[in-house]
Amino acid sequence: MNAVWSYLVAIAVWPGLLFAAPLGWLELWFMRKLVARLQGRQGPPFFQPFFDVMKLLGKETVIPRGVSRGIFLALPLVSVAAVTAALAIVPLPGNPVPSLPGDVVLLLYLMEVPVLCEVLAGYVSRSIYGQVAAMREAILSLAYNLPFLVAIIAMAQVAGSFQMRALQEVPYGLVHLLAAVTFLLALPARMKLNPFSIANAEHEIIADSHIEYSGPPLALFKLSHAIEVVLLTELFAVVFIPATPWPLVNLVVYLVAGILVLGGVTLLATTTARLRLTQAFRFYWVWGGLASAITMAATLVR
Amino acid sequence: MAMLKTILGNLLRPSRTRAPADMPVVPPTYRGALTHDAGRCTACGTCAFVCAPKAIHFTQDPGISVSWHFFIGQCSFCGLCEQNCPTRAIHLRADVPGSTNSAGGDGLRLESVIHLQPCTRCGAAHVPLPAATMDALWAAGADEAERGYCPDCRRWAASARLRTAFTPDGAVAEGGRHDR
Amino acid sequence: MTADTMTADIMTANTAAGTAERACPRLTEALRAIPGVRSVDVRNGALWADAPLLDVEAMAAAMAALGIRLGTVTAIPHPDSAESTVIYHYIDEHRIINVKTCTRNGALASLAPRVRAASWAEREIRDLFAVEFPGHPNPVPLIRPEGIDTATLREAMCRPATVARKPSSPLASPPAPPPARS
Amino acid sequence: MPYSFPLGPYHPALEEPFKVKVQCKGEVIESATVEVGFSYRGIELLAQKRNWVEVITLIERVCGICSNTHAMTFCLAAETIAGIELPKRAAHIRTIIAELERLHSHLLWAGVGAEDIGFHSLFMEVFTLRERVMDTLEAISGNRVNYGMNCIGGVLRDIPDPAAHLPALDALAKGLGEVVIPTFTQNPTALARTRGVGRLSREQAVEWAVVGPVARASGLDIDVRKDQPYLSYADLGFESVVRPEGDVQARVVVRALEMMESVRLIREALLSLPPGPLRATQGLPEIPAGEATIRTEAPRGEAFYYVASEGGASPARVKIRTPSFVNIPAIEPMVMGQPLADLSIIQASVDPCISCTDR
Repeated sequence: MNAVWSYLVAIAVWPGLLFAAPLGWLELWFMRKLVARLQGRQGPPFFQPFFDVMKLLGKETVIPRGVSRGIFLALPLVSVAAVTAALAIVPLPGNPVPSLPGDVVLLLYLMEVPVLCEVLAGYVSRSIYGQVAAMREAILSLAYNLPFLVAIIAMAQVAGSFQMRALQEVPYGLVHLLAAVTFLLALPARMKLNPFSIANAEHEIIADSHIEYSGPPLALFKLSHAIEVVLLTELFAVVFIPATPWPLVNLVVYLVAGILVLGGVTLLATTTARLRLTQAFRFYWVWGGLASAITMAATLVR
Repeated sequence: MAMLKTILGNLLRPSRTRAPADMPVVPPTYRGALTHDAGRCTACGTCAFVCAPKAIHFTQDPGISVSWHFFIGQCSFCGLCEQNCPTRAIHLRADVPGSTNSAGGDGLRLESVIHLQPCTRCGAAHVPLPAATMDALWAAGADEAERGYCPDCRRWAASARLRTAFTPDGAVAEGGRHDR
Repeated sequence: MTADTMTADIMTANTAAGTAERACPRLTEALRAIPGVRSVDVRNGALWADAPLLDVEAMAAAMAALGIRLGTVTAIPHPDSAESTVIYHYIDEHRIINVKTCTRNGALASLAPRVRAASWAEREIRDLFAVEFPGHPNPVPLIRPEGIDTATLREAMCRPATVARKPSSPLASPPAPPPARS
Repeated sequence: MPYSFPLGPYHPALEEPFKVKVQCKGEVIESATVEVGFSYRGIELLAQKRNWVEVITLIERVCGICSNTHAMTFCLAAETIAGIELPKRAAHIRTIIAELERLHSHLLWAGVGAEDIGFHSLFMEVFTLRERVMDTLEAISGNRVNYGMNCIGGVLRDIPDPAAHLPALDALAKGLGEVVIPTFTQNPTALARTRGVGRLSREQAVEWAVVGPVARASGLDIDVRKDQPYLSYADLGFESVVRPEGDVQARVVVRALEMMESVRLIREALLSLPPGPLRATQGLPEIPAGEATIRTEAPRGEAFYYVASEGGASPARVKIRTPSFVNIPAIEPMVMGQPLADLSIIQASVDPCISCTDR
């Protein structure tokens, strides 16, 4: 198979769009169902996230007056494209894309694109609520990216290479554990869950930065979020869970690990209130910073 | 930690969500839709008087019948009609759901016809007393002819009896025919 | 409230003045000292001061000195003129003190610059009954939209109510459409 | 760059239409204006055009949450004018309904407050408890809201089996003591959002003349149930809850402890329900000429009624001053200098009732 085909397959089929979208919906459903059950509710039916997106696809697209049509419509597309491309880099079992030197850097960059798209979506919307949400999103990303990036970079430091395969092959040690904790610290804010659901605090700013989005563009943002959930959980699994020599077993282990991580952050989300932006920022710079420092120190003393 | 304990407990308990099928237990005091018993109604107008949103009104076919009307869309289910009805003709029934109106003005509309009877003495159309009440009132010895009297004639008959009791020599003045 | 009932009130006030003295002498004394107060009496568990020509600012100062908070302000429009009866309801936590006065040329000095609690009450009265409160620091409409005339309720409230006193049987009168509410 | 941020009139944090318009610099609120009147209904006018029986039904609809307080206060005013003495059993039943309503209102508030700090799970627990209160009210009165219990001279419905409602009270006390109060007072994230937020000092509370839980959370010990006892409060013995801090946390605690006190009051009232008639008068009420001012402690604070009668078929004037009408303006000093994120919980912490304010 030539390189172009393998990239196309990776982006469109596995681990890209065709599998990631249903998987993301499954994971979102799992989270919603778990939240509901923890709160003593019934919860949504299995196909609810799918229904949500399908319903949005059938709705009218309203573009606010005075907003550039091109940017407004391009943002959700760019967001979906970036997360899908990022997922295609993750060396899940069976991923046809060869590992390239430095793909970790590309991955980290691509993972920032959806955040950037959300910030821009809020800013261009001309809605005060969207703009406040965008501001919050931007500031929060400064906070949670400290532990998030440090967790990955520490692993790269240990591996001595910015290549995903090398990260996977690092012999197991203390750094894995510390970096995993640091990564998990950043995860709730990355996924916009309580107590860090600050940029999408509906009781403060009505909605998230997509407040002016409707119809298919909003559906694309929702899809992007679903794929991002898959990306984050699978990235965690691939980097921090030890691999076995059997790819199929690996796949099952990774998926189970992803679900477990989601269960954990959901449990946290249901037992907490939403923090203020300054409190979240302080949390990430103090505790996230501390975790980062310890992780980095561990890579050095090893 | 109280929250963690609670939510983990919730996980083990059945869900609290109620589906339309599992209706909550309706207490016997529940104020559902109105029912009206035309056989007990005396068309006194108290229910319409106490009804703040004016969900109850009367129409009449002069000399033949009086109709009691109710529209659930205006009802506020305060229950004052039931509370104030002197003959207990109105009930808010627990087994009849209350919320069946729509903005379009449809929904439960009740009409209950109270047939009038001409008075056997003066001929005025009136609401006859419920049969059970009549049996209780004219149980023994009373003048059977009074059964068909209108309220005014009943009052006249009663006062005539009273007068007879005071002046037993029988000089009952004729007349007393009230104008109606 | 008609002029007749107001005179009747004043007459009861004169006869019941002694009860107020007995109930709370200090407060009654302080109320009597406010310029414009004609009489103070106790009725229905509250102190009532009658002061058609009340000096509103002096009352506010006296009440502030006593540490009594303003509960609210009631206005009752007069049907036959542009004046309104205005009642200041003060609350000293154990009883209500009502000071009844009357507008002069449809206006009364505003309490709002001294008493924060009067601000909204006065704005509402201005919206509903067109009582002006000159000196109000923020005389913007409170409950009516900008651009709608003042005195939203004045006319309707002055119109006498057509309310039946007793239930009437539909048989008692010829069929008529139900009376329209004003 | 300063910008203005409107919270309302239609906003997920507000259940009712009112608007807090704030000027912000960064995330900090520099000035605020509160606007009400989006759904003014003119109930004071309508009350003059209804007969004395209908007016109670009308007044009960001043508020959806504290409906009983309004109907009851109006009836107390009419009874004062007519010189009717309330039978003991009726006073007890009114007290029970008033305190159940307080529980219902405070629980509703606690749920909304939990939502406003983004604590959805707590909201669910609180509203489950509230459902028990609603069920109890429905079992007694037949309605979940607008109970229609009051008439001039007494109550319309009896509580034939007081002991039947005690299990619900036990469940409520358990839920409050084991979940709601510990979560609000111990959960670190809930504390982070409420402690020191939206402070209203004692001096400010006096200046803005706030009432009810807002005043009591700012150290003002005012409660009509204690200061001027009505109904059965003097018999049952009532302890007011006062906190000096004046922040959202204090308002939460005041309401939470008040709920415990309400549970106690209801339990004692149910257990000591005196025998006797439900109404002092029979038939339709006749109110002579006169005027009365009455205040009662509604869930949100002191409700004030001025009722005048000219001996006619309808009241001559009904003035309604609801607690929210004096508490809502105090949102302005509370939000000044606070972060924008706290705006919704601060405005919620006074428990604004727009239905009451726009009566």
